[in-house]
Amino acid sequence: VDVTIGVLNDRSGLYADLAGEGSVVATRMAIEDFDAESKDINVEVLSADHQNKPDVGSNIARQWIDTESVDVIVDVPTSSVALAVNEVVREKDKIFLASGPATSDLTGKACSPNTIHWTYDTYSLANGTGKAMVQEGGDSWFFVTADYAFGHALERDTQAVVEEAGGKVLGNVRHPLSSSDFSSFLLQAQASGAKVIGLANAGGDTINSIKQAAEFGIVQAGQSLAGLLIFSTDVAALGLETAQGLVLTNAFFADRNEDTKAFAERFKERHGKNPTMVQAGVYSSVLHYLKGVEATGSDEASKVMEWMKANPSNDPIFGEASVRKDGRHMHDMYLLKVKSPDAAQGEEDYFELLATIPAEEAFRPIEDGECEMAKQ
Amino acid sequence: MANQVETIATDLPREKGAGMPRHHLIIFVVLAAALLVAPFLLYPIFLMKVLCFALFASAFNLLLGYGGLLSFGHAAYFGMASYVSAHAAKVWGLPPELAILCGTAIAAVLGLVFGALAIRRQGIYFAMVTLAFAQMVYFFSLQAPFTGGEDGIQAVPRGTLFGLFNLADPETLYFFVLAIFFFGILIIYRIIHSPFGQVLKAIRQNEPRAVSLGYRVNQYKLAVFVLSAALSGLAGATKAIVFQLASLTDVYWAMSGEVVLMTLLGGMGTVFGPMVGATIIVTMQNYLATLGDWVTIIQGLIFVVAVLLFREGVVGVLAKRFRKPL
Amino acid sequence: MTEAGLMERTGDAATADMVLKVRDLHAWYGESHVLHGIDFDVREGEVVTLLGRNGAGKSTTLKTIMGILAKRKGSVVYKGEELINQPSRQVARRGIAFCPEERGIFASLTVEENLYLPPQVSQGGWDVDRIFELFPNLRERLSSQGTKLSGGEQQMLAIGRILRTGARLLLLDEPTEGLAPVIVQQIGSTIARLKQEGFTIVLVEQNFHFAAKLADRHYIVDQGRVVDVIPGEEVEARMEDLHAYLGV
Amino acid sequence: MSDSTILAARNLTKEFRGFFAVSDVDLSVIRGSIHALIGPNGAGKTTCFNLLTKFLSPTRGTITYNGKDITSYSPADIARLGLVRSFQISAVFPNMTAMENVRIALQRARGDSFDFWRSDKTLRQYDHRAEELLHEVGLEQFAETPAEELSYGRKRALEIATTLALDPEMLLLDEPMAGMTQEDIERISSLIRRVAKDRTVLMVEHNLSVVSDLSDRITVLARGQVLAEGTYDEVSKDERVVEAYIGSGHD
Amino acid sequence: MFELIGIPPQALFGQLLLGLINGAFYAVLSLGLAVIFGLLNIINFTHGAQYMLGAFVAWMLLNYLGLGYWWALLLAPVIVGITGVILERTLIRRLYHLDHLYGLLLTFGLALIFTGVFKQLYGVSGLPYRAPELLSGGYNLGFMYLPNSRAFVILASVVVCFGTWFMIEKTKLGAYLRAATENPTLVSAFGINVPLLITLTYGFGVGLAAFAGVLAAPIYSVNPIMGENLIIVVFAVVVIGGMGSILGSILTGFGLGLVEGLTRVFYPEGSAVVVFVIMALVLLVKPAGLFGREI
Ligand SMILES: Nc1ncnc2c1ncn2[C@@H]1O[C@H](COP(=O)(O)OP(=O)(O)OP(=O)(O)O)[C@@H](O)[C@H]1O
Ligand SMILES: Nc1ncnc2c1ncn2[C@@H]1O[C@H](COP(=O)(O)OP(=O)(O)OP(=O)(O)O)[C@@H](O)[C@H]1O
Ligand SMILES: [Mg+2]
Ligand SMILES: [Mg+2]
Repeated sequence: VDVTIGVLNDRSGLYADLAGEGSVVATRMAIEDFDAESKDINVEVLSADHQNKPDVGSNIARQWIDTESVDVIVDVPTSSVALAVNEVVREKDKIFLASGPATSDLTGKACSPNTIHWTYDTYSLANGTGKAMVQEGGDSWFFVTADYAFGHALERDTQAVVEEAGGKVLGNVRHPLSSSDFSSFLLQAQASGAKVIGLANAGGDTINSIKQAAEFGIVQAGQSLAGLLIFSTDVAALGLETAQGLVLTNAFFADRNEDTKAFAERFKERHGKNPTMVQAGVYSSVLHYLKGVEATGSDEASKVMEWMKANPSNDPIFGEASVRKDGRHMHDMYLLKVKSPDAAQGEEDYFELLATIPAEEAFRPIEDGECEMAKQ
Repeated sequence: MANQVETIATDLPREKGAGMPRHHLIIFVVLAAALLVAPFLLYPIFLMKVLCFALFASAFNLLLGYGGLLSFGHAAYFGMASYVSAHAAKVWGLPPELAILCGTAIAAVLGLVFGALAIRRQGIYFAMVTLAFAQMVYFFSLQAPFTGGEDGIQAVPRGTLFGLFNLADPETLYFFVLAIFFFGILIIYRIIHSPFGQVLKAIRQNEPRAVSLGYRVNQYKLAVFVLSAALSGLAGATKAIVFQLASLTDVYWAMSGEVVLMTLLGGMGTVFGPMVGATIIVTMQNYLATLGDWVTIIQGLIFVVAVLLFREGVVGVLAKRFRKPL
Repeated sequence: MTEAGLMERTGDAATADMVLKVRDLHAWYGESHVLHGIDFDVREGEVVTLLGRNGAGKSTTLKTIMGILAKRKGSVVYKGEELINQPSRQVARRGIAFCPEERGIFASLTVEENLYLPPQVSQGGWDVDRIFELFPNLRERLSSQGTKLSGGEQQMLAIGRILRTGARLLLLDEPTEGLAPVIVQQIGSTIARLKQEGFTIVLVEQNFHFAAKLADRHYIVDQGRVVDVIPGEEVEARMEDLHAYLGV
Repeated sequence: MSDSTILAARNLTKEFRGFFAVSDVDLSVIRGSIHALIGPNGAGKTTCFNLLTKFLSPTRGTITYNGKDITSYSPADIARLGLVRSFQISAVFPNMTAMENVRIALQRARGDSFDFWRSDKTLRQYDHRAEELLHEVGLEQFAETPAEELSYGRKRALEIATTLALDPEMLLLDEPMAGMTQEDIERISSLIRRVAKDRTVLMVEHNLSVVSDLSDRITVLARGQVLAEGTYDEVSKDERVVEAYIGSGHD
Repeated sequence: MFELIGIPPQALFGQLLLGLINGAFYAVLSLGLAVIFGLLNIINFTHGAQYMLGAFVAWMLLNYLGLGYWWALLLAPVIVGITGVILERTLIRRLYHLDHLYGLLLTFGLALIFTGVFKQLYGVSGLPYRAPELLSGGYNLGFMYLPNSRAFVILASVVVCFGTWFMIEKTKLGAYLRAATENPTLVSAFGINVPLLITLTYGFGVGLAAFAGVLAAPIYSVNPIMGENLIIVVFAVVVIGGMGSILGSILTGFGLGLVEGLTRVFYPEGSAVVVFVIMALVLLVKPAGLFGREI
């Protein structure tokens, strides 16, 4: 069988470090580990930059499918682009393995029989971090939210979790995307007197918020920061000095067990850095897909998809896990805390595990998702 | 140093006697023939993208190259039209031709309002006023609920043209877009080579003199502004139907910049330049997308080289070489 | 005109005292060849004019001497030094100053700044009081924006400006254009005075009556060539020729 | 003000940040005459022109043209009334040929200049008239030359042809002879005399022989005010005028 | 104590102070842009990238050579300025006689190249840069905690802005520069070395951008895309001030920081667009900006 995998992600913008070329590396590793050649599956990998623009992304997806006979598109680390690609893939009846995007709409309103949302989503992030913070006593919140749909969704999901856990939300401030100065917003958060400042933003915005919070001594003054979407690359950019003590939820971290450690090491050999959860997720999703192709002996979307949902995935990243009817890949999530510089051993030792959140708890219950497929 | 765009215009004096010169006619015929067979050789969606941007750049060039007005906010008309036509097709369920008409009309209205304010300013200040308005439109698009924020309006139905032709078929869609493209280009061509076009040329070259001859220059500037905005809207509205998506990209300032680049790269103030420029840039974006970071670097290099070596744009250089306006 | 012919007419007394020798000067605007071999000489302390119809190449000659036209060929010798390949700032530093026909007043500078702009290239320039004496209008408007001056005032400023620099060879392109008759007279006497003070002047003029009183020699320029030389004292006698050349 | 007055200004004043370039000027131009405005440099002549054609707004004062108050008109509308000006620094459309320059003016007079849907072939109807006008100013062999490439004097001639193309009722010429050779001056002088037969001309000029030769009436401005008014003979004998403007040496 | 639309005056002071600090960045950046535009007529779109370069050079000096913030403040502008001089000599020089558009296009292309190369080398997540000992910590002003590193920005910016203004508006050098912008040929014909003058000016303007970059390094992260979004706002500041007006760009820079600060309190979503609203309003009322000379 000939299969073509298209790795579509940000290769030059905000998310280039957490996905980018690393996701292509992860894809190739999956193909090698699966040993496609000996199984007579001929795999070709394409990659492109969607520049975080939905029109660019959907265009590439369409063209790949029409002219390069791409069977499966992986990664796509921007919610808006992922939603657009989701539509194209559904229309053309191919497969979309979404490791990069956050929006839980992919298994909600926009869910599609052709899509699996692989690594994480806004609900699981909000749920992990939100609940944990409230339980530790952080029961009053103030949100610093990026003023766009993704930020709003993250804020909304977290607010629900916080309130359900018995906390309350004192207010929020919405900042324009890609601001460079957060001091004003942070000061407003400080003035609110909330115990927790929830950062419902991503990438550079999160990094700058945390950095500037340290500068203004907000954490020393007694408030905690909750980064709702933080990747290991962000921690690297901040440096442990600034990031220490930050609590976050993640689907993957290198030191979890021997398997993950070994994988991270191999990845690092090729890419120079530890994998992020998105890149690790790409590996996992491609591996499971290839198994499906092998098992069904076909590259037809519906057959492979059926197999993937019917059989558990098993890999060094997530161990044993499954794909739910609505396209949610179900695996454990981890509540992590950033180590202090003294506690860190080695260059990329960032995280201390606070808690493991079991899959069933980590992700949104299927019935809450407004997904048509779930109702059948 | 000249404040006007005049300095670089390839305003070669026209041949004696007006009307469409023979070589233009030949180029148009060849172009039409090539575009008719093209979808059988090249990926039609890609071709449609080229056509939409070629129309957009030509509309922009009408204002810059022939009106002498550098707008740095043309994304507003292109993008707003694409939102409106996407919304009309998806939410109101209008057929594609009406959806596109709605988009074009909105662009014309926006052009009228913004143009009326902006044309009172000169040179770089004009550019900045248009940029400011465009940024406001961008902000509106980001905040207004109907645009879907950064997700945009997705899954826009292509619908059935005049209730007869199903545009879901890429070939039918292609010929529809091609017809719109030619319609737009011929309008632009006619405007340029009309009595009105002559007056524009005069105003661009020496405004006080035109005033002293009794021309109410602001009316001419506004007219060309509105025409340019409406045609840009036509391009944007069509794009939304073709790609079934209207998004923030189309109203962002970078889009305004891109159309300037296309026009200059192809040759501003030439009939065929903007089309060539749009083709080059769209092709580049399409085929370099796999290169990641290198795309920006390569793009940057191309701009630098283009500015240093073919300042009049590809077509401008050719026009000079053959001593014929192209 | 051949070099020999030219020499004969200017009186080849001693080429040594020629401060400026222009030979076979060619110049181009882009592709268009405008000067086709200009020859003329100026002695120290002389006033010579370049006369000719519109478009003959008079202004271009001055610009070429100044090194302003990028594409030029031939020879310009000033005080024994070849200048043809020097950039214009070096030409200026040798003590040659140029007053362009479009005046070249700077809009972003005040009148005062315009006046003080050109650096002094040698001793002996006029001081500003003397300039104000000649052009009292300027004193009143010192703090205005340069281009807000009336056309004639701009002309005064342009002339005043180069008198300050101490340049000894002045290239004046239509200095009386657009000036009131009184001022024209003043400029006439100024040029006469400058001449007495030993300045050397090359004057381009349309106003022949004005030029005739001042010049030692008139070079007639036509289509980028010097076609004739008329010494000042022969003007009366050769009025016919002049008519033919200039339509005076 | 009598019927014979075509253009009249009352108390015309222009102040630039405290500097009065024109102050309280009264001016009336008689229909069919050639009226010259002279005065030392900086006297306010160009400013007066700019005020009369509304390229500048007067600080004070009224302007009437053919009995109509035009003080609040826009410059384009004034031109449309038939009061057309030229500029002191020559003003042509540089990248258009001489022919096209003239045609632009003809086109305005005919009023089809907004037709963006028609071919510019329709403009050929003006070619004949344009050629005539170019011939009148001696530019016939430059019809196809871009205006930019004309020498200074020829640009001025072209400007006059363009102005005439509008068939104005009254012309305002700002130093039409500046920078011209004697030959050209004579040609343009006779041209002005010819066109002035059924028109009114107001002109600024420093060339006194032209002024004395052409003008019926002269207003002398100095420091923004009217210094004297009358025929050339009257004015040129006025001592103040001689001192401020003409000077002693003039023949 | 009274409240202003729900904000206690104490908090408002804090916000205004923060606005002023941002304004200090705008002022230095727009000053550089205005110097280059005013004197070279080039719309330097590379300015954002050069600001980024300043921050990166500071980072490199620290990480490769062990030279800290204070050295960087001195050296980075010089180093980046020299790269500017090279660009001017080799590329930008060829465009002076052309329309603004071409300069804009060329510098835009250069900005793409710089940003692309740094992304390729360092990724986009950004690199940490620590403030020097002297500037870490801060003062508690009562109504807010003011980090020293930010307070220093205001000081540095005021000094640099005033110095530049003085040099250009009040010295002969400035007059040469302004004249050379208008008519370089004639200024050369007066005996002035115009090309050198222009090169140095460009280098100086670029140096200002780099200086702002160094100031930014410890406050924001050192990131290849840090200048990308800033450039257009800074450009708007220059326009509001009046293109080429040195004083205009300085005052507008500070003023706009304040206005933006207030917007962040009362309508935070709008803080990115407020500059454009102001620009449109100003230009509609004052055709050439607040301090510009009307054409
Ligand atoms: N910038 C230019 N580009 C092309 N041709 C030019 C340019 N300037 C002048 N010319 C041409 O060069 C020739 C000589 O022009 P020049 O200005 O030297 O004439 P001139 O003798 O000074 O005339 P005038 O008395 O009208 O000033 C003319 O034919 C003119 O058309
Ligand atoms: N926009 C302006 N701002 C300030 N002052 C001005 C402006 N325009 C003209 N002036 C001043 O007004 C006075 C009159 O200028 P105007 O141009 O009318 O003179 P003019 O009589 O035409 O002189 P010329 O014969 O030299 O052309 C001059 O002193 C000039 O400096
Ligand atoms: Mg000349
Ligand atoms: Mg005047």
